Amino acid sequence: MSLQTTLLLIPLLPLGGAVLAGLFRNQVGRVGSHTVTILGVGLSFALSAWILMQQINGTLETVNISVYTWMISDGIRFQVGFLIDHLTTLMMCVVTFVSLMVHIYTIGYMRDDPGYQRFFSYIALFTFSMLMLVMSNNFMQLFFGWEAVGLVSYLLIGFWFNKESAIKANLKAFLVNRVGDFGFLLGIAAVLLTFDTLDYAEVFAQAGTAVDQTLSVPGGMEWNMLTFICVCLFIGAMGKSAQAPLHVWLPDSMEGPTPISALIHAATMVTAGIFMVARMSPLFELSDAALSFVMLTGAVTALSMGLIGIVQNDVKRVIAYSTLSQLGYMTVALGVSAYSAAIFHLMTHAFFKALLFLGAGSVIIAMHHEQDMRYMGGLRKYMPVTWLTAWVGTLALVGFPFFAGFYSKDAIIEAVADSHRWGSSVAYFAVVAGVLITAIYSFRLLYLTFHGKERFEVIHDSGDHPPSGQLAHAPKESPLVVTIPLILLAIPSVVIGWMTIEPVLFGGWLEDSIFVLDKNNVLAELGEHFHGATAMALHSVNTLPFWLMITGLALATLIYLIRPSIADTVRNRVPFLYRLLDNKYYFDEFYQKFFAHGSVRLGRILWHKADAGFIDNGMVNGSARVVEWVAARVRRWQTGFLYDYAFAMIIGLIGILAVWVMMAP
Amino acid sequence: MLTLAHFLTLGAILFSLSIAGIFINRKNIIILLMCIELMLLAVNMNFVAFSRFLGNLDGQIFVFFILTVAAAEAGIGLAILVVLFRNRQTINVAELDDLKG
Amino acid sequence: MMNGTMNGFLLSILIWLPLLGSVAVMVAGAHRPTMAKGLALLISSAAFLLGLPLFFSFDTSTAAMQFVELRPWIETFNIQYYLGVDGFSAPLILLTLFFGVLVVIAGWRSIQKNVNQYMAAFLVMEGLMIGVFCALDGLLFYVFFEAMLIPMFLVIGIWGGPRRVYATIKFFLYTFLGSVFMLIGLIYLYIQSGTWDILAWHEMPLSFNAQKWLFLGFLAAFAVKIPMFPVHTWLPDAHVEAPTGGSVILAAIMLKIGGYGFIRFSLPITPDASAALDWLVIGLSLIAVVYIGFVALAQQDMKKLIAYSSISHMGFVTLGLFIAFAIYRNTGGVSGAALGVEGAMVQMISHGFISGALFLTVGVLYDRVHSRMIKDYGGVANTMPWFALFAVFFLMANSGLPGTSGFVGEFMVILSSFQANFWFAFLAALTLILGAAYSLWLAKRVIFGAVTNREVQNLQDINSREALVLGTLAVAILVVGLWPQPLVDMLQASVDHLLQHIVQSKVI
Amino acid sequence: MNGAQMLLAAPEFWVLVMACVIMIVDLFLREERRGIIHMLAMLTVIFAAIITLRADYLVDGVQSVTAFKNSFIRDPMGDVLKVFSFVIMGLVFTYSKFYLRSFKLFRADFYTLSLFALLGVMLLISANSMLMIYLGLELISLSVYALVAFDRDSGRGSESAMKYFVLGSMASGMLLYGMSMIYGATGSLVLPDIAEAIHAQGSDDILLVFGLVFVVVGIAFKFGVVPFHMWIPDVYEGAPPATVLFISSVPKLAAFAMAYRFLSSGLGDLHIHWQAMLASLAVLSIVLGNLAAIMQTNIKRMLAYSTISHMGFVMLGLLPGTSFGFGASMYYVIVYGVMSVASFGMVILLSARGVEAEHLNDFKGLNQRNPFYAAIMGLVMFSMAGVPPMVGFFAKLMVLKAVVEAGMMWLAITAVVFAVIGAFYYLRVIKYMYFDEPENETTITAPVDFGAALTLNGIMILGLGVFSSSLIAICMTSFGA
Repeated sequence: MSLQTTLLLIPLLPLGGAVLAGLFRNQVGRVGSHTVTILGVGLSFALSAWILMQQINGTLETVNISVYTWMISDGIRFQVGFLIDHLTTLMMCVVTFVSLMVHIYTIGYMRDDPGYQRFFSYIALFTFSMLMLVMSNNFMQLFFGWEAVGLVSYLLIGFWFNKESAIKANLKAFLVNRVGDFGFLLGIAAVLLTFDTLDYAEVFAQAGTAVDQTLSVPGGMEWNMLTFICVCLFIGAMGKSAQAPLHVWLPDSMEGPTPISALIHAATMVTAGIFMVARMSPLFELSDAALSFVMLTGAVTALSMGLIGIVQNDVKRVIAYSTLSQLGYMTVALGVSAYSAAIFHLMTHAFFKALLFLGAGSVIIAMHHEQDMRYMGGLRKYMPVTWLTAWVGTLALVGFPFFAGFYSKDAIIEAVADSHRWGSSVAYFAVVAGVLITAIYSFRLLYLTFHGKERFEVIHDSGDHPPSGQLAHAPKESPLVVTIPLILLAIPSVVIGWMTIEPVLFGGWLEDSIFVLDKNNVLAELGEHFHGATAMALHSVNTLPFWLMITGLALATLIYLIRPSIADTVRNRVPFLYRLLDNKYYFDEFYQKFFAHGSVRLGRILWHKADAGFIDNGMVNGSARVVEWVAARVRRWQTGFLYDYAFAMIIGLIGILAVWVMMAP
Repeated sequence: MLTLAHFLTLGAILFSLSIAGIFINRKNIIILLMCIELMLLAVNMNFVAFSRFLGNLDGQIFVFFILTVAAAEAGIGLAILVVLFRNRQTINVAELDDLKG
Repeated sequence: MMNGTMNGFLLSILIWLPLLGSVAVMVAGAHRPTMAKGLALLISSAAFLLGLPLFFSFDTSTAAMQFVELRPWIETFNIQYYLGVDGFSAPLILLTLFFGVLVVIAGWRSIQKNVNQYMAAFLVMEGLMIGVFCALDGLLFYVFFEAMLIPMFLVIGIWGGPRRVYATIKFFLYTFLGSVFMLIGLIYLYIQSGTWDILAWHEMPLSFNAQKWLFLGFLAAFAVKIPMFPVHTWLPDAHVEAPTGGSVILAAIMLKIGGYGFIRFSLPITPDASAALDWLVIGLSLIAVVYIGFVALAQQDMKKLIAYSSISHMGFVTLGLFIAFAIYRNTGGVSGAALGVEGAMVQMISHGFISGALFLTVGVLYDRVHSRMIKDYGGVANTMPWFALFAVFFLMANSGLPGTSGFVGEFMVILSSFQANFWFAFLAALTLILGAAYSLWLAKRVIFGAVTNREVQNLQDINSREALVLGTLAVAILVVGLWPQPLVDMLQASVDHLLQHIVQSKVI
Repeated sequence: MNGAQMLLAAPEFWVLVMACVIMIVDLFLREERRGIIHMLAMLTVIFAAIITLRADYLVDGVQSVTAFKNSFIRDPMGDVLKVFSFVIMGLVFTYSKFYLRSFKLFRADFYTLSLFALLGVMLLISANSMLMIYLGLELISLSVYALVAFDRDSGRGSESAMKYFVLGSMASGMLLYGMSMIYGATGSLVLPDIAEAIHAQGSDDILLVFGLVFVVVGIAFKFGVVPFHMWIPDVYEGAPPATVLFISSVPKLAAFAMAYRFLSSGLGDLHIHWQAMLASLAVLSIVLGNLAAIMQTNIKRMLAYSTISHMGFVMLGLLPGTSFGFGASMYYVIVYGVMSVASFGMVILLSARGVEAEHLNDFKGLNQRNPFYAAIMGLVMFSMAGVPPMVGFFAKLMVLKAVVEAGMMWLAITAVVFAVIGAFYYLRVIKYMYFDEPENETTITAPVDFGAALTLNGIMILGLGVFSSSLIAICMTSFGA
């Protein structure tokens, strides 16, 4: 099997599974559908891992091949091709692995759903799209994958299309993503204008020559071309990776089934933006302004979204806001040129966040699709596996030493501390404060769900829809298809950071993919003080983030486990702050009023007033009415009286004489 | 001494009278028929005058034709008048306005 | 051998087979609807198969006319029966042939009244539209261009909705008014050149003033046809009232004639005026994209929404065509302009498939519920899952999803317009948001959600005939989206030729 | 006068003789044998066409031959017009027979009068002197006055006849007055001599121009262009459709010939004067005719206003004064005759026994009642609206070309814009036929010869368009264009 075939098979196998499970859903049946898709994704993962192994062994150099020419127009080749370097392989493995876990988990989670085959088809299709995105060697294919994951995300969020909230959320998700794509497409257009090609390698090779190019924008502005490109591309990333202010779709996307929250809205798709910026590092490095913009956006997101997480009651939403906050961390890392740290956090986050989501899903199954934490509590004894793995995930998330999240997050914080970029002190404050916040909401989630009093009642004679907090039968641990993925994800959540920090961050594993200018290279500075993963973890007890995390743990324990009344007191003391957070800074309200309603209202005004009113009724029917009005009058000239007719002839005669007199030469 | 101009003026006056008669008259159709005859007379006057002053007989021949046709025309006109009266019991011009618009 | 002889008459056959066939359908199908339908299907399928050489024997290496037929027609007037195709017309003819078959199938059950006349009208339209695309004689073009109005007028008027009379007369008069200005322009050109040969007109030098007036004359005709803001208001009405087949042909083919007209007449005959007035067309195109996008958002009638979306999408065609002048002015070269022109052509083909598919989709619902209003639906996916699959796919294509044909043209035009001016690209790219907004909001309200009423509850999913039609279109949309190269190949030589031509001044 | 000259006028003599023969034969026919009259009339026009087509005077490049002291001229243009007059006359007779029988008006007078009028038309077409013009004109007018009042019991018929008579007489009075002045200015009645005289003395003689004005009025009245159109709507509405069939078609051909002969052969040097006059008349006609037609509910009246606008287009063709323009105009007028006959043929078709179908409502749902005739009416309407490929389009095209060529772009634009406005009322007829449900379901039937004639007429409307090459060529070569 040639390399090209292998590479082609990696995305195409899931696609084949998707087509089989989707279009032939009745023929393959339920078992068939999960078999083909799991087989496809599993093989895909195996092949990705095989590629990774070869790269680790050093037997495989960076591959850049074109497999299909989509179109040649105006001398520009638009093609499908693969750029396989360490970054790509890392992403491929993460994507296929998490996807595989989610596939298996889904068998249990979606067992009773009538759309079983459809679901498998969608998630396999997602895997295909995501692989196309990460494996791409050019902007066109990147955009294709970019939009395709958006499509699948749309389909999956609206998977339960009978739920009004779900179909609202998926529309919102797609549209907000389209706002990002709007910028992204302009960025691609600018790339084409500047470099006359869309191929990564060629663009990166020429990047240096474009430093001084400007884009003159009619209206009297001159923009630095590279800054423009980078900002536009990053706007795309803001949409996909849900950075403020384009973050609003992600919490709502929790309306979809939990497996996809784990797969798409935590582990993979939302990190596409991070991946993209890292991939474009040769361009971003050349624009300090763009990087500052990236960093500050990330900082704002990291802090502000974490704060919201504290007041949410929906178990999935808390994790969603946590995801937003963590994405903010990654973005900050990108902004300080610590691309590797961002990718590293991306990877560890993929594992532990998928774990948390799937754990939440497990809880939700046990609670019969009750997602409100206020009606949970004390689940520890009913579902020990879920409880344990949730603890692992949480510790990873808060950055407890030795857990995966610790290494990645700490690296980011350190990198920000060392950065000299304009505004990096603000970012530093944000990421450090974020640690405290993260700890608070994470442990709050844990306590409210698994510890404390049971806040649900088990009743046995309930109707179809018991009110919140009432369960028809007691919660019980989820089946093996659910717990095995949890366990399998828990393992990397613990060890992956410790194992890989050295090669990924300081060992130059990503050097072939990521370009950093020397003056920006904060990770290199960090590397000078790095003495192994274990030392780093041990050393952390001397650092501020560690103690902030411990503070968060203590606060959470105090408030949510020991004295729950404190929470209410705080809420009542600062109602303004609480309302602000509870309403997520009023972003949704603003967008809803201003953009959604505003544009529909604008459309209605334009339609009724301009289109139907002025053009159609005024100009078109108006001229018809004028003709009719004139015609009605013209008609009256035909009075029926002979003498008037004769008179008309005389007038005509005189008129002709007049014409002749006037025209006479 | 009568010049061509005098005859032409006479013709013009007759012609104008006849036209005025057609559109000023709002009563009787017979007057219209008379006006038409008058108009032809005016034309005849012109033709004869021109013929005389040009020394060319064509004009006078034309006049004979006009006279003949005028007779036929009067015949048809009166016939229509009879039919009209039979159908409408009126020959008032101001009442002939069934067809209009 | 066989090919060689047949190619000499191919275009005539394609034009006259449906035209004469319609007489047969009319006569043989009187009082025998099945006969009429069968015969119409036979004729349109035969035409489609006969037309395939246009793709397979098409020489993509040349911009010269192919399959040329030249015969005198009205000799005293030097009018010729002059047919030929190049890269611009061949794809559009194929599109026409393709839809010729589809509309017959689509009207199979929904048309109950005067079936033979319905089928005959569509065959006549097919023949005339093919005629428009291959006419190389100015007057012949005009004859086909105008004659086409007659069957469409009747189709909307006879088989249309409640306000059909208003809509169809508006459609007719609007288009008629636009085209008479072009007629005067054509006459002027004839008087100047002594020939009706369009290709000769391309080469003919003209003063700038003459070009300007000619350009405005052509603009009047083609802007109405395509349609451009602000002469677009006939389209929503016509679409809403037309029967499904009529809407499909109107959207899929007839609008393209406007774009084709720009390519065949405005650009090459009056290049200097086009260059001088490009701001007008580009401005109107951008208004179409943005303004109409907002208007589409507010629609409550599915067909009207798609109609407005058509106007918005056709804005890309005119934008792509005229962006070449802006690029040339800015950069002194045409690099990047071919992308725009080819994008415009691809957009026309793609929009043909997508809008046709969308109207057929609405037709499927209309046949069952007899309502086009969005509020009468909701949760259709519950009762018609396969239908929902197609509908969402087509709506996604309409919003320009990569991998579907809807993406290709828009992508190319946006890339090209960025080369000319940032704001052009900015405004054009807004369609990414607006297009998705109105398309998917429609999906949300119609396809998704809980079942809202009994009508929807009792819906039957699509039958195999409908699945065939929609499936064919879905495949076509995917093929163009994933494999646009053959189409672009067909265009390439002609586009290059056109671009070289239009940057040379013709002013004497 | 010699035999050769008589032979030149053979068609005229033949029609004259046959008109008299029919008058006499009728005396000896019983009521139920009247069909013979129709056969004779048809025979007359067919034979007249054959005689005309022999055209053996055209030898050695001779373009025209005159007779009767230059008063009478035979040329290709005249022959073409005459032949089409005969063709249209044949259609007129065929359609009228159905009407006359249905309304119990089937009398020989109709045929005699029509044939005399036809004779007038032929004389007018071949007239080469003012005297002949006057005689031809009056022969037509006098016959037509009688034809309009043909239905003796119709009040509207006699009212319109009276109006037509008074206005027509007044118009011929004005024409004569103009003729007298031209005679006075040039000393001749024969058109070529007049032209020669004008050429010799120059064109700024005030008498001459005054004469021209009156002549233009006379011509305008004959065409029925605004403001000399007032008789047309009333006559079309009041007269029996059988008469309107005739009035609306054949005399227009003669009017064209008269205009051409007078304005080009006789007063060609005054072109700059009459061009502006015709232009204003044309614009007024096109504008007013189309506007007024929009408001009509009576199809005959609507068609009357449509005639007015069409005659405006004929004027457009005349006014450039080029041979192409005359050819275009001639083509237009022939085409108009064919279309007009077809449209009134349809009106006759729909007239049930004793009830005239003259309201647009009567066309409702015609497609359900008889799709074939509906299609023919559709062809006629689209043709009149000027939609290709119908013949009406080509006629408009030629005229527009002539106008544009003369540099009168604004005229062309006005004309087409109002043609579009005019298209509305033609479309409305189609709307009634195709989009509305019929008010009564009785099927439409017609005699075989009627159906055949209407079919032929429909084919002409389509065929003269798509295959218009030869007719256009003939019209153009008649003027050497």
